[in-house]
Amino acid sequence: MQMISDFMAMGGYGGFIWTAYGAVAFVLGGLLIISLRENRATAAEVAALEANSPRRRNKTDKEDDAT
Amino acid sequence: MIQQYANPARFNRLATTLMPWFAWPAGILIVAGLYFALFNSPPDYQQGDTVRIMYVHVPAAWMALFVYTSMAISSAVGLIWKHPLAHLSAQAAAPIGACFTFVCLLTGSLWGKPMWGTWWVWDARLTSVLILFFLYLGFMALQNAFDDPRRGERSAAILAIIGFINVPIIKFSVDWWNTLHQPASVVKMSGPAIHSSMLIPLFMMGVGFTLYFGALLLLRMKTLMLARRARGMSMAQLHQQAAE
Amino acid sequence: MRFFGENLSCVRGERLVFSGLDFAVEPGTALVLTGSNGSGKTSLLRVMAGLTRPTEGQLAWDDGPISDDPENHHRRLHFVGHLDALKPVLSVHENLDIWARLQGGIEKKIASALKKLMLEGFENIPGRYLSAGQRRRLSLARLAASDAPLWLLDEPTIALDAPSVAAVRSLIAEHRTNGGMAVIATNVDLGIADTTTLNLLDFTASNEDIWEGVT
Amino acid sequence: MSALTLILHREIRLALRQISDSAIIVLFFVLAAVLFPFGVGPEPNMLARMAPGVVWVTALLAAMLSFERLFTPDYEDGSLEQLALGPAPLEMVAIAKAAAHWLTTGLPLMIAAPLIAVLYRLPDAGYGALITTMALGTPTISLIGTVGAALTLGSRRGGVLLSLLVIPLIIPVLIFGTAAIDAAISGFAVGQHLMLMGGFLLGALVLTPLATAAALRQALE
Repeated sequence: MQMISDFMAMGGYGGFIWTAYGAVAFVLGGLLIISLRENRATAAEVAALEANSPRRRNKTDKEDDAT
Repeated sequence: MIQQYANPARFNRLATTLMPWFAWPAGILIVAGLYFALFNSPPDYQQGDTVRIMYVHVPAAWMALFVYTSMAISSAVGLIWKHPLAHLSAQAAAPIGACFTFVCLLTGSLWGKPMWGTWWVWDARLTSVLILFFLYLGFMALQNAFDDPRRGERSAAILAIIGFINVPIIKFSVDWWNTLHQPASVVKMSGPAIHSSMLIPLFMMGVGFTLYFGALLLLRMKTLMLARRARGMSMAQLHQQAAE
Repeated sequence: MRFFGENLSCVRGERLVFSGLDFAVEPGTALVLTGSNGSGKTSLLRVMAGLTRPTEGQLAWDDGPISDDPENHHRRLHFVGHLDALKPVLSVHENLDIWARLQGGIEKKIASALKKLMLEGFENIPGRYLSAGQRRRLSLARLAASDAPLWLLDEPTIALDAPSVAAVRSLIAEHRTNGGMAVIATNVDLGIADTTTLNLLDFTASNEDIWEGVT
Repeated sequence: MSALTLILHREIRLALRQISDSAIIVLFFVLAAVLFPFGVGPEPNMLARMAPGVVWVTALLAAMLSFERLFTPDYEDGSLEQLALGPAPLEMVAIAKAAAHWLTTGLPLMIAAPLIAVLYRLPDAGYGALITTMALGTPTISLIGTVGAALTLGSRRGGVLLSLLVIPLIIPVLIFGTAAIDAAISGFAVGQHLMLMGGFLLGALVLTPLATAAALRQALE
């Protein structure tokens, strides 16, 4: 246990160092999560738009099979 | 005619395949970098362990400038060759760059507190990064200030180029201003002597952040393309209903 | 001097409004653009004026494409859009005088222009007192005072009463007789003799937008 | 050159018809500058110490207010379209607009600045430098602000947005403007500051019309 608490203390500056790393993880991780969620939401919106525009249904089906 | 514009679909497929090639190496490099930064590198003889903040602060500063440069270049490409994907790349990159700049400022301040005893220091580099942060916010605000996204992206592109030309001028003026008003007490943040064992984590984190940027840029561009497609489809349906 | 466009296409709001469009106007001719609202009549006129860059295709006079010397192209045309470019604080004469001198210092044509559009006697009235029809006629008076060979008119007869429409018709006729040419976007039959018509609906693309296929 | 003078003449005539627009800007400048003593206290040599900075920052903020009206009226009533289609290139229109803005806003601010400096008991040595730096700085502000006005044309909340875009670009002018006045007060050489400000002005004179014209062109598209 002693080892870990020494390590966590970081020579007394633990508070600053861990806050810094925590902030980096929070901001960059948060941006990643937001971007992923945004992507899913927009994809769903496009799918919905496609669903109720029947006249173009056959065209985009062929397109989907291709990719 | 559509051929010339076919490349959004082709680029979309390319982005889907490329993304993992950016994402996984980024993850591995960052985790390895963290290991070296926190566990496997010596504390600085002067600053002790606080120097470990450098391993996130300096790469974030690099990225802040690197992303803005990429935005200026893709904006120029977008304006000169009227290439919609170039504008999308700038629009996708802006929030990522802004986050890196914010993280740079935050970690700089967290580093400054133990070293100089204050949260904010009007040091030349920190001040320039603060102004760069406003340039990012200005870009994003202008981008979203128009109803037609096409108008927004072109205005923001011009601003990105003007901003990019001004970055060195601002850096020069702030450096000069800082030396003029140099309060005697503050140690100029020249940065600790870089010991080779410190270079490894610094390099790893730098490359890791760059790959992270690459992956996230591709993801956000895919989202923006989908959003444009949704807008196009809803406009087309509107038009069809009007025509019927 | 022939003015023509080849294989023009234009994107408006993520949508391809028209593509593969060709046109040509010679001195003395008038081209009428027809098509439902949103079919791209105004977009085509703005492309012809050089305000909007076509996403594909080229516009040119006999002596070369307009992109070589945009200012020269602008000198050869006069564009009348939906907006009247009228300053409420300035008087009718002052409004007209600025544009006439900018076009090329032809102040003497101002009096005759005002007479043609039945605006004589209005010279000193500030712009803000004019009715919609009078503002439209002032905008058209600027047209009469200009000696540009190519006229680009977007719905010129909106908010105009019968005598004014007749005045516009004679204005265009007079312009064509002295070798001028006109492109008019309108859905109303202006009753102008021997015009060639271009229906925008023949050139609307298959409504495929450029982001198609993005999943 | 005649097209430039014609457009400039038109702008001045329009501005004179609505003189209250520029008067309000100068009033805002005076009011904002007068507010500081209420905030920081009337203590003379502190106010004297703050004078260059306060005068310059408030003049800059006052100028920001006037840019939104630079293109918007012409954009809305169609004059901008006609100007763009006129014989003069858009870069010429941009320079004329910036010059008109300077004459109707920059110049009045330059005249009002020494009066504010008197309120702050700026040392006598500072007045010469204040006027020279304003003479070099306000045209640069007008030029850069014209680009901002063209960029935010037709956008929602144009005025506030314009300040967010333009102020970071004007920081170098602010730094050297105030530094020149401080140097003059403490008897140091002022030449280098003024030369740098002159450099900024010339740079802006050459580059901003290109940016403004590009912004106007895509606004009219």
